[in-house]
Amino acid sequence: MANNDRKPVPLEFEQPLLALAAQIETVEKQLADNPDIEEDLTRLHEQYELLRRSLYAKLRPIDHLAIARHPQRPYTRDYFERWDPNWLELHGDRKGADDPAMVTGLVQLAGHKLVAVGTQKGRSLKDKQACNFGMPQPEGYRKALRAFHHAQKFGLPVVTLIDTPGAYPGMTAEEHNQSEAIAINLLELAGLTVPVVAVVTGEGGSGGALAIGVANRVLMLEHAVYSTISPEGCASILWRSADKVSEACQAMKMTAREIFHLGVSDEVIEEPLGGAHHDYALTANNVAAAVARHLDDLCKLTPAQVRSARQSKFRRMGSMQDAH
Amino acid sequence: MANNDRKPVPLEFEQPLLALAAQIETVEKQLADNPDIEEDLTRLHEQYELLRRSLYAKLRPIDHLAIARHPQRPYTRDYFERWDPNWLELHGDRKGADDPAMVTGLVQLAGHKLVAVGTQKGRSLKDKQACNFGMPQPEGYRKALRAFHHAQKFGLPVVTLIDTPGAYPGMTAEEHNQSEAIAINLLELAGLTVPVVAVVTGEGGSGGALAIGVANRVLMLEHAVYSTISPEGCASILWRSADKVSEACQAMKMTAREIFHLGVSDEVIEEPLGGAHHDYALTANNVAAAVARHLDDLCKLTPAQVRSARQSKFRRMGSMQDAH
Amino acid sequence: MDLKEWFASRQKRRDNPEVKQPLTTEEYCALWTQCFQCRELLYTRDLRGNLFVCPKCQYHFRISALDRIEQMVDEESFQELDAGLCSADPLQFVDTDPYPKRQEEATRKSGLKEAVVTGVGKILGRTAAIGVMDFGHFGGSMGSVVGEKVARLIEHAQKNKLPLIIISSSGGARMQEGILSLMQMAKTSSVLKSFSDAGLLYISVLTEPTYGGVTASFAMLGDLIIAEPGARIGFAGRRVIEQTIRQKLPADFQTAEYLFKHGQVDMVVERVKLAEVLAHLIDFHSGKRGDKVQTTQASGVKTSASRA
Amino acid sequence: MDLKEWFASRQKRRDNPEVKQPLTTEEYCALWTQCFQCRELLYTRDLRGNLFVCPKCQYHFRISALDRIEQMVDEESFQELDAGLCSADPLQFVDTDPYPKRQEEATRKSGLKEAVVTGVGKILGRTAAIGVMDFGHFGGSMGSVVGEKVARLIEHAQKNKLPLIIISSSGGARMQEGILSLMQMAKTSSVLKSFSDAGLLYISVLTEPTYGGVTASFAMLGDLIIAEPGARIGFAGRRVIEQTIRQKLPADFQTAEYLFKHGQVDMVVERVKLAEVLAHLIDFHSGKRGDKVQTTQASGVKTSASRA
Ligand SMILES: [Zn+2]
Ligand SMILES: [Zn+2]
Repeated sequence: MANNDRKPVPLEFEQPLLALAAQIETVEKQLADNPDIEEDLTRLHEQYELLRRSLYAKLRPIDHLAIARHPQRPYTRDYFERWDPNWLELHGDRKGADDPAMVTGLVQLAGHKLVAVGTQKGRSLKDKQACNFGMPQPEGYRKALRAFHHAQKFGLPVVTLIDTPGAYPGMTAEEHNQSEAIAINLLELAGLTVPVVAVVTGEGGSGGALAIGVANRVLMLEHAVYSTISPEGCASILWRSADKVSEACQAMKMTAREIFHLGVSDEVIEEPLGGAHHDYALTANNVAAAVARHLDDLCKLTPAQVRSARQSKFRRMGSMQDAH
Repeated sequence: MANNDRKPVPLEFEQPLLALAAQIETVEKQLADNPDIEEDLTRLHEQYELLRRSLYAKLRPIDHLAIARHPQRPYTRDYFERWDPNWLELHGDRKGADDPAMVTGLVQLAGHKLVAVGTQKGRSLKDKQACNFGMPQPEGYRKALRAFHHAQKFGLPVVTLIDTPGAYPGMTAEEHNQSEAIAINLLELAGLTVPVVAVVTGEGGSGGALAIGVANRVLMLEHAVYSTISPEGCASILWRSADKVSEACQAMKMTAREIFHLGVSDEVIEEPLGGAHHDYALTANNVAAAVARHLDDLCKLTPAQVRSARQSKFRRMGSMQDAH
Repeated sequence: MDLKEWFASRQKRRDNPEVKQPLTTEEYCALWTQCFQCRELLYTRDLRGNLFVCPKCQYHFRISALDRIEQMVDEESFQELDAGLCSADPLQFVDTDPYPKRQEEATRKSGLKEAVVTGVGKILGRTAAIGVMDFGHFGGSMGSVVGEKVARLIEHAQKNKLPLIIISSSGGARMQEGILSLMQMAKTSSVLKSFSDAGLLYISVLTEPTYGGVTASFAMLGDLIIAEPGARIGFAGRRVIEQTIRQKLPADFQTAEYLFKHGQVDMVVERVKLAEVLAHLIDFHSGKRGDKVQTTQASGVKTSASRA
Repeated sequence: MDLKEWFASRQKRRDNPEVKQPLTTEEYCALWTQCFQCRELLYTRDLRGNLFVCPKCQYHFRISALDRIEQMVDEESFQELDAGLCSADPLQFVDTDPYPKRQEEATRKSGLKEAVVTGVGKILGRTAAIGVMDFGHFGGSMGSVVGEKVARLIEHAQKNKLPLIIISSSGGARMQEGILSLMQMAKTSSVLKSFSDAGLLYISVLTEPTYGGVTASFAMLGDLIIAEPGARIGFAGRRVIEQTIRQKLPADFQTAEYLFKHGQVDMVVERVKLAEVLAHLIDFHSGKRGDKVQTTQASGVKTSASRA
């Protein structure tokens, strides 16, 4: 079970906090010799807490992106393992491949038996490479589809965890019809009569994310992002400049709060202060609680209602005007 | 459109006939000089017809096999083209491959609109290699499956033509799960509620043939064969000798008449004298007429009846005793 | 200018050709078109007469939605749906320009309100619900309006039990509508699920170029998929892939023919045969279960249309 | 000798071990088994106690159907079905020997009437319909009786709403029954279609070796597929493939681990954990839609059983 015993690696925007922490450390060392600076220390601690809170209260979109992409961020397997130490992973698309970038399994969560599906980024360099840094191949989406059909057959709810820069843009991926793999999942997810809850836990990148995201409820972790294209891609196309990533992040409205206000997500799940990587257990619990709550809700509906609710939800999405 | 304008290439067991034909030719050359031998010639011609008929009336199983494998035997495309010059071929499994050893398309036959599926051996050396000599890859079976599902969705009957030594025994074929590709087709064919008629037109080899052969009606051309394993494979396993192919053919009861008597096929379709390769048009017509007759029959059933009839048919197959 | 006016004014222009005056450079350029593929200079009127297919090398030029409708749909049979729908600016998106300004530009260039034209029309006499995308409008990108018009077209087809034909051409999602543009993939696919469950026919036609969110949703969900010769079709763009895998891709990568070889499309059909093939397919899939046709030679179309 | 007697006599033999007399060569050989993989000489009784898994290299030996049942099914819970079914000789097949003679030989070697034992039993308390194939009987080949017993087992499971577990081990179709053996693939798959449509659970377990018509029918149709470590599984045999493609295959080709890598099986589970995993899966798929379980730690089984 991957853990976050290691100290969280700080991000760039956290530098002021680090500087203050270093100062505190220096002062603490002098405390034994100068008991009178204890008051200063207390003040420094207060300042630290204040700065910390204000820092995370007014994060720029690009700061959220940095947290969402933090190399220590909990990944799909970290959640499944914490939710159900006895979860059983199901492997393969039955047609020649088992894409490690897509994890599927049987997981119990707060009494719900579910088919769990999620993208996986890989922790070690070797893992990362095997997982294509969380970018599934068509075979991965077809493995997910097998899981969806399994869920449908046995009346099990589906929970998906989304953390992917997008579908893998590779040569064989195109040859094996990445487009069809994604499109079929959109179609089939729309048709399921079992409840589907999706959680964007990190990056929700493009069609590669949506392919496991057509859910009755779409939840997002506080620092997660969700976008049509990567901010880098957006900047290079619209601004024709790789320097404009921050502007692109801002313009695309990709943070959890913004996505919620656009009506595309249903709930923002709080993260530990500083981000999910500061406390895996707490994060896993927060997500579990939110998911369970939505599942409890959805389990009250009939199968037909579950499907039509999901279809109506996405049918309504968009913003337009009628000149007539 | 492939044709059989070329003279039929004779098979080994046809040698006596050839010898007689040569003799007739010699006599004919002398006819101008010796008008009195006309009577001899007439007798020779009668003898020839007699020999011809008796030869084809008492073919050994291995002779049927030779005709079924005749390099000029009509293949799947030859039938589709003759049945419906405007037939439209559908291509691909949508997942990365288009196996030329499996042909699928929309064909009209005697007023029936159908989804037609068949294995294809390839005529030229290049074609043969592309088609793996009629041995489909898993991708070919999945392409057929797409066609079956298409038929099911649109309520179109399925007609399959079988002429394959078997599924391709290759490395990637195994890696891409040849077993699953065949097994799923057996399962899904069993579930269709549209009529399915299968015709073994040449070799019906093993699971690779059956994968498109779970039909309401199974027809066989007069010289076609159908077996669990190739006679060569059977000889080498059971007799441990490649010389015993004829014995294996005999023992396995693989000819059209024998398969019919075992209750596995429903009709033997007559071929032109000497075999289908002597007359493509007549053969295509004979097959069309038989298929249309069975389709007319099956179209009178309800969808549920069509399925349960097919399932019962195969449920009954087998031969056993109960010691209790 | 609505669709009717557009067709009328074009007809007028054609009936009164004025080529007697010496040409300005601009006029000269409009008169001649260079083939992207074989570099031949082609007389534009001939090119149009040849359905915008190069007579020398068979290169299939991109064409506008209205040209496509004119080519493919029986004259005067096309009834547009939802012509008034146009984009809002939900994100108040500004890059180097504000989104509304870009929309105006797009409309000025294409003469269209949005990147898809939808409606009901006849193809060689067969009624169908038809959607045609226009790459010339905002790169054929899919935002809320494209998604909505496609969804409404599908619903209209389902309600009226019509076969559905969508001619796609798109660079992908409309970035300026952020996540809402992504959701159009889910919206259109979800509506297609109901359509498909109703047992109705959907033929998807992929034309130069079809990419991203459009390919990865309704464009790849046809019961039957047809591509135009030479059309480039894919999920990710060629450059992105080359940067990712750090190797050169084959020259014909992502062409219709390449997709055909890889089992992704049922047929590659030349533009000149498209209407015929569509009519044949509509006929084949119409009628009730077990229906028999009267002759075995219904709507004639040669098999050469499907490249074996 | 029926199943009950067999278990009883084995128990008796075990309770009264007589090893005081000097051993004959035959007895000596029966006492020791050499591991096929690591060549270690193993004391047979220890090997049996270790479920016929080599304690040194974890090689999973082939085991008989009855040994498997004894290992995996709760004691005395197994009720055999269709024990009396045995083969006929529909083709009057003779190769170097007549088919009936070969059948007698097979029965003499395996102590079984046919290559599959079917019945209902409990696995760690969970009732299931269970079929176990025996490679030791006629190479585990599928003829009419194997097909019929499997079909009846599936029908029994469906009628009684039981989960279905089939442990496969087979060289393929029974050639001596000609085309009728091939038809067993269609028969079993057809019955499985109804079973699956009824929403019931089928777990297929693939063991050393599983080939041909068995793999290409019910064995590959599990909702979940488990393979035993090292088991060789495929459609065509290794030698046939090597002859066809004229190249050497990788050493681990067609092993459980190779199939796992190629996405064909859900998990590779060691024999010692098999019952536990099966029980967990049965629990997970039982109960009605939307049912909640009381604790989150139902039947404990570690994830290490699934090799990531
Ligand atoms: Zn040209
Ligand atoms: Zn060993």
